[in-house]
Amino acid sequence: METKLVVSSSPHIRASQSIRSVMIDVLVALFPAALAGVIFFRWGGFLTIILGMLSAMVTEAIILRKKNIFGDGSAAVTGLLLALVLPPIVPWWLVVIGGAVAITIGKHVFGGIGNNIFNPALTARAILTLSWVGYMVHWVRPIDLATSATPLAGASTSFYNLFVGAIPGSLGETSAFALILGGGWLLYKGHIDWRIPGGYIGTVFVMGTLLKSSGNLAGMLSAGIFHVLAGGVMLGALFMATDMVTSPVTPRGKLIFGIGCGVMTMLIRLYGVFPEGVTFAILLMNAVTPLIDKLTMPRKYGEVTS
Amino acid sequence: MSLMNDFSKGLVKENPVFRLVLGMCPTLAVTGLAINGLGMGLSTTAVLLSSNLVISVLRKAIPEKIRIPCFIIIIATFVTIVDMLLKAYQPALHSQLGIFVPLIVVNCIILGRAEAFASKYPVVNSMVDGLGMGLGFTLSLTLLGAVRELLGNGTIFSANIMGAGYQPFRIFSFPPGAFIALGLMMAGMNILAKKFKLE
Amino acid sequence: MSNIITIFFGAVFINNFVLSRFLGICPFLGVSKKVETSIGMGMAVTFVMGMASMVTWLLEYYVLVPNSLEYLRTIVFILVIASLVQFVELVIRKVSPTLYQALGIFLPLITTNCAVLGVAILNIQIGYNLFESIVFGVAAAVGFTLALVIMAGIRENLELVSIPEHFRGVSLALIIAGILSIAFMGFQRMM
Amino acid sequence: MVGVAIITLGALGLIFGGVLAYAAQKFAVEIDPKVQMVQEYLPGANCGACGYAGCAQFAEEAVAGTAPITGCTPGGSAVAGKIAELLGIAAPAAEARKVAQLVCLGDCAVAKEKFTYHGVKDCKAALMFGGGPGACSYGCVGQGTCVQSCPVDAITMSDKGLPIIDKDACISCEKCVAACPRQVIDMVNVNANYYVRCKSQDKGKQVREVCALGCIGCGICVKKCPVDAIKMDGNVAVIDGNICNNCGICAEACPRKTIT
Amino acid sequence: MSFKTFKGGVHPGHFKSATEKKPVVPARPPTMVVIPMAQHIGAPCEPLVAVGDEVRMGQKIGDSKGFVSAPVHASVSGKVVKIDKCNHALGRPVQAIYIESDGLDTWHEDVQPNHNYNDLTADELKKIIREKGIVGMGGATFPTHVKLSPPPDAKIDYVLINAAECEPYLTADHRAMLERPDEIIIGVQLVMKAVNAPKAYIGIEDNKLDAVEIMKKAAEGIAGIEVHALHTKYPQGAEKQLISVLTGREVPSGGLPSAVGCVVQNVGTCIAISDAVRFGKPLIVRNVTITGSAINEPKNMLVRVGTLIEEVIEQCGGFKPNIKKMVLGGPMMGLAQPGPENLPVIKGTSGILCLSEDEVQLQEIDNCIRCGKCVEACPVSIMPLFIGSSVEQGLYEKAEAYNAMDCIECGCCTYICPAKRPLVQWIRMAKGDIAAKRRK
Repeated sequence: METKLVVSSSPHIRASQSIRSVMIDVLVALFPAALAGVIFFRWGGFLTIILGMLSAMVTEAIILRKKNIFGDGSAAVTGLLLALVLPPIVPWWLVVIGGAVAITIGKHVFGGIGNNIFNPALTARAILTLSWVGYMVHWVRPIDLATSATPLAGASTSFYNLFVGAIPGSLGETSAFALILGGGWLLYKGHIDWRIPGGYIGTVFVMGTLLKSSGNLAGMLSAGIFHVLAGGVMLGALFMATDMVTSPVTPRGKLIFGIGCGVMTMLIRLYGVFPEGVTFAILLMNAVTPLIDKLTMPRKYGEVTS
Repeated sequence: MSLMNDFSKGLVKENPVFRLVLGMCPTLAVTGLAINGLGMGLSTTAVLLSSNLVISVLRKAIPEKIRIPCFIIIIATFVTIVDMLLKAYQPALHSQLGIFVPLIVVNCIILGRAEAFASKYPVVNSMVDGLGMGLGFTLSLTLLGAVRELLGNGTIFSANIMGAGYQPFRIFSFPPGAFIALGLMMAGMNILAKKFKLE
Repeated sequence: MSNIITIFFGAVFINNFVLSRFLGICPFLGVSKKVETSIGMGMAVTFVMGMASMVTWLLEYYVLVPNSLEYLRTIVFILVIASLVQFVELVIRKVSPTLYQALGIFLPLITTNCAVLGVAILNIQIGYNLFESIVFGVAAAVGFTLALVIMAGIRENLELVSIPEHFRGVSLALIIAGILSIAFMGFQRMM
Repeated sequence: MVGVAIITLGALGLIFGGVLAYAAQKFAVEIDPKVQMVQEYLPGANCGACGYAGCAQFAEEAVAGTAPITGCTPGGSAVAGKIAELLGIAAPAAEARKVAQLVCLGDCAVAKEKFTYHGVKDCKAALMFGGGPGACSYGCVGQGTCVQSCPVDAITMSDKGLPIIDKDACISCEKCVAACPRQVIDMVNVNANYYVRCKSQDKGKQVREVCALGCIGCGICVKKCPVDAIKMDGNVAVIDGNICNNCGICAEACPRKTIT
Repeated sequence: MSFKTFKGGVHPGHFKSATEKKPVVPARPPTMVVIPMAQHIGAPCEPLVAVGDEVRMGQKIGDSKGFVSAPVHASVSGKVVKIDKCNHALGRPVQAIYIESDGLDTWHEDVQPNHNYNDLTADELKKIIREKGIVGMGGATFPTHVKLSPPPDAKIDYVLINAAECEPYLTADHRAMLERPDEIIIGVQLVMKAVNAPKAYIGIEDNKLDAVEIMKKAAEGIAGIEVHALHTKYPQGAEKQLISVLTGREVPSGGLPSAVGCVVQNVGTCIAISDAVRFGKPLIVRNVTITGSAINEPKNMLVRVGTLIEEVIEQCGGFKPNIKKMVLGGPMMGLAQPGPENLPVIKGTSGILCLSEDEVQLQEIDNCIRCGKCVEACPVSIMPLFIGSSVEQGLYEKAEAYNAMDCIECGCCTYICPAKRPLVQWIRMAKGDIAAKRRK
């Protein structure tokens, strides 16, 4: 016979999904949030997004010595996520350093995609925050870009603004609406499991409601909703905590992980020195992910539970 | 030749920090500034040198069975002396180093060298070994301190290097930065070691 | 009572012994390869640090201070800790071989663990009373155990992947510890 | 003042020493003398750098053979040497260094393939399918199991699918020899220049069919060798490295260019 | 009626349209057959004939004393020309009897119809099933009489008939149901009798509703037999999964179906049982689906055991030039072959897939991104990603701790993996290594 046949282990057909296609889906899902960021925060936001993605992709291309800077798309996702958690107006060099740090320390010291323990974008954000705290808490109002405090730090605002995103905050985390749109798409595509965002948002809501020290039921409920919509919970719950690489793989583990993130976030918000705790909460839960996986190994088929 | 070897191995080939991974606690804790690293390194060197000297002198007199407790007492004595000296003559440095001065006593390098070297070799070799190891330790700490100070503060030994416009990479002044900087430097050392076939 | 809680959580999370005070790094890097081992190590450390806190406190205030011998603190403490650990090791090796397998084998490692001497000296420097000292000692050890177990879990997972050659081992462990340390900063001033 | 210090320290020392001495007798446990000996050699710093729970456990594991004798970093090579001596693990012999050498020339340009293998890069895994993709059932599988087995990264894969062994980097551990499922890696004298680079026991005709460079067992080299260093082992020639004088006549004589 | 489904599983494309409408056609009688001595799981047979012997169709030509074994029979009449190795679907060459056909197909005298087969006892039935060399025809080729002999203390409540044909591409069972429903029902009744089971469920996936209808009609009025349409999902036809779908019972880890009172048989096997018991015919022919985008004329064929695959392919118009892979069995669990040469159809050959380059998708292996899709897809609730990575790093003990031995090798994890990691192959390596260690 003229052509040599290929022999390999079964199965002989594969689903069409690849890492690249998953990453493209995530980029699509992040598009509404990025768009909202650009609409609210203008050119600054646009530049930050472009710089973040470019920096991450170029760094990865250099490390992997590849010419195609898009590659499997994971660096683009990391860069975009990083840009979305940065304040709208930051110096350009900070974004570039952030992208490089995310890809190197967040990912490639572990051996590249899939091996990292911590979410690269959040690792970079935390490092940037600790290094240049002045820039990293410089919040501005949407549209007119005047300096202002975030709702979490006490600025008052309406639920409508919180939902749409017309509030001071990080570039991509203000618009709950845009984030839910993207998160829904990912859920529909099956790339994320409801347990992580469900556990996360649910816990934040419950703790926000119950730990409100005074007031009637309506006041308590609105406090819960406020904590869900304000700050980075939505972005964190739908896109950061659900990062496949750094979250548990077991169904029970995912729920525990989501709840853990929620508890940590609320503890830091209510009792800690930082007004926002999403970054630290998710990094902490990333760290215990291997332990969660170990403890929630599924009951193997046919095994009798005693 | 042998003496030279005893001396130099501590500097590079068996560098206590980068090759043997010993004495990590003070290495990480006090290297926020190059000067602190230097101070810590020299204090440790002093203790190492004196304890190696005394142990080598007494190596035939100390009973085999209780040698470890004896070593610990000898080391602890010198640590206490160094502690007092620092407090008297370098109070600023002493307060910067804080609890890590008395903790020199549990630095694995010192006990390790006492047991592995000083208790078996003559006085001169032991002292040279102690000096080499100590200086290797000092060098590593100062280097790490300089890197962290430069990145985290823009200065080395308080001399401004990076210019006024530098926005310091603050994290390297904080505890997490200590871990990350040392981790990255260690990887760098691995690359160098491979290149120069030190394995 | 709230004071005790503050001391406890402070030592476990906010000023974690390993991640922000840099005490006990050697065993943290050395004995964090398996989760089970690290739990055993952690329990042994907890036991020893509680005991050591108590004994050194008593020595400080009943032997050293009355005789104005504070300058002998380092020598006396290290002696006491070394003897204590060795004594405990001898006893459990004889009394319970199973317990020895679980905890005892870690005891020698603890002698030169700077966390133990560190906690003893810190107790005196901060000026805790006897009960507070013991709580602080135990809490510091719990914090150490927490960091150790998390690290072990991470390293077990990393066994399954190919780490770049130059980062293998201590180098990557340190970087992970750094990011862990960042994450723990979220607890800052939470009390 | 000094007196008090001395008395206090002395008293404490006495008390602790006494208690420990008593305890050591009271709670004595039998230990393997070998373990104790190893423990004596170790620095006793209990630093944990070896990854074990202190010097005692390292000593036990080293005697049991589960810990590498070089595991103690503070002790360095001196301690490792002593442990080796005690445990009777001989240091590498003084005779000429042996290095690993691939004895197959069947790269993808030379040897025929029955099919293309796709899957886990591991020779044993590839062999599970119809005896491997190669048409020769003696040759190198080319999936790089030896590359992975090498502890010092001395083996790399050529772009033609054969492993290349760096003689200078080889530490003679023989791990690759054990790992190779086809036994096409031999330990050879580092100074030997010529070997028969084929292990095929197939008949000449079969060898010709599947490989351009395989030994066909013609025996010409045996006849030509001036020092009688070459023998036939079944259908393949073998050069005895102890007799060979590196004259190279066999390499010139070989009609298949199997000897290099 | 809606049944509960099993946990995990995947939904690969069906790819059945090429052959599902094509009736089964008998293959041209072969001029020579190659009958391997090992066509089943268990001890291989010893030849009962020598070179030069004349044999008749249906004559027993190989047998073994092992209990877990089944004899083999001549599928043509003619002369034994040689006894030599031939290629085998499992990859290792095995001993085989080469018979040159005389073209007459005269039956051997052992092949006698059994007119009062309804009076046979359970033990007599099992004896016939063994003698006629019947094995599981779904692909696993486990000797059927062994399956029908559960431990004495096990009470069998259900006979479950696997008519799911959950493997993509294959349509041999589907056609059998459409064309020979009554024989299947008789086979089912015989199995029920052999194991003394009161009930039988026939499970058919709902992508074959025409078969559901026909089988329901055939089973009408027969006590104890029910036909169920099942939600289409792979691997429905795996024994343990089929049991949990149809009865809700879960086979213990490492246990057999009889532990939960079930016996599972394939539809093809039922036809073979019916043939054997009623007409005395041994298992020498079977339905084979020849399909895939690299074959010129996809077909369902009735092929004699021992026919060379080369000949079968030729009768289907030969390969297209874009052929990249030839698989015996379905695409999820079948075995890829180096080529059709000297490779006979055996009792377990349910299909011959000829796949083109587009279908086989030979991608590079990427790092695991821990997406967890394999954990979701795994029908036996193990974590393929960790086993795979453990084996990749050579940590076989770890693989064992992650329950590698429970894997049923259905291929769901590898199918779904976005990083294209060969998880099943790694798990198989782990199983081989662990089994070798346990034997020591």
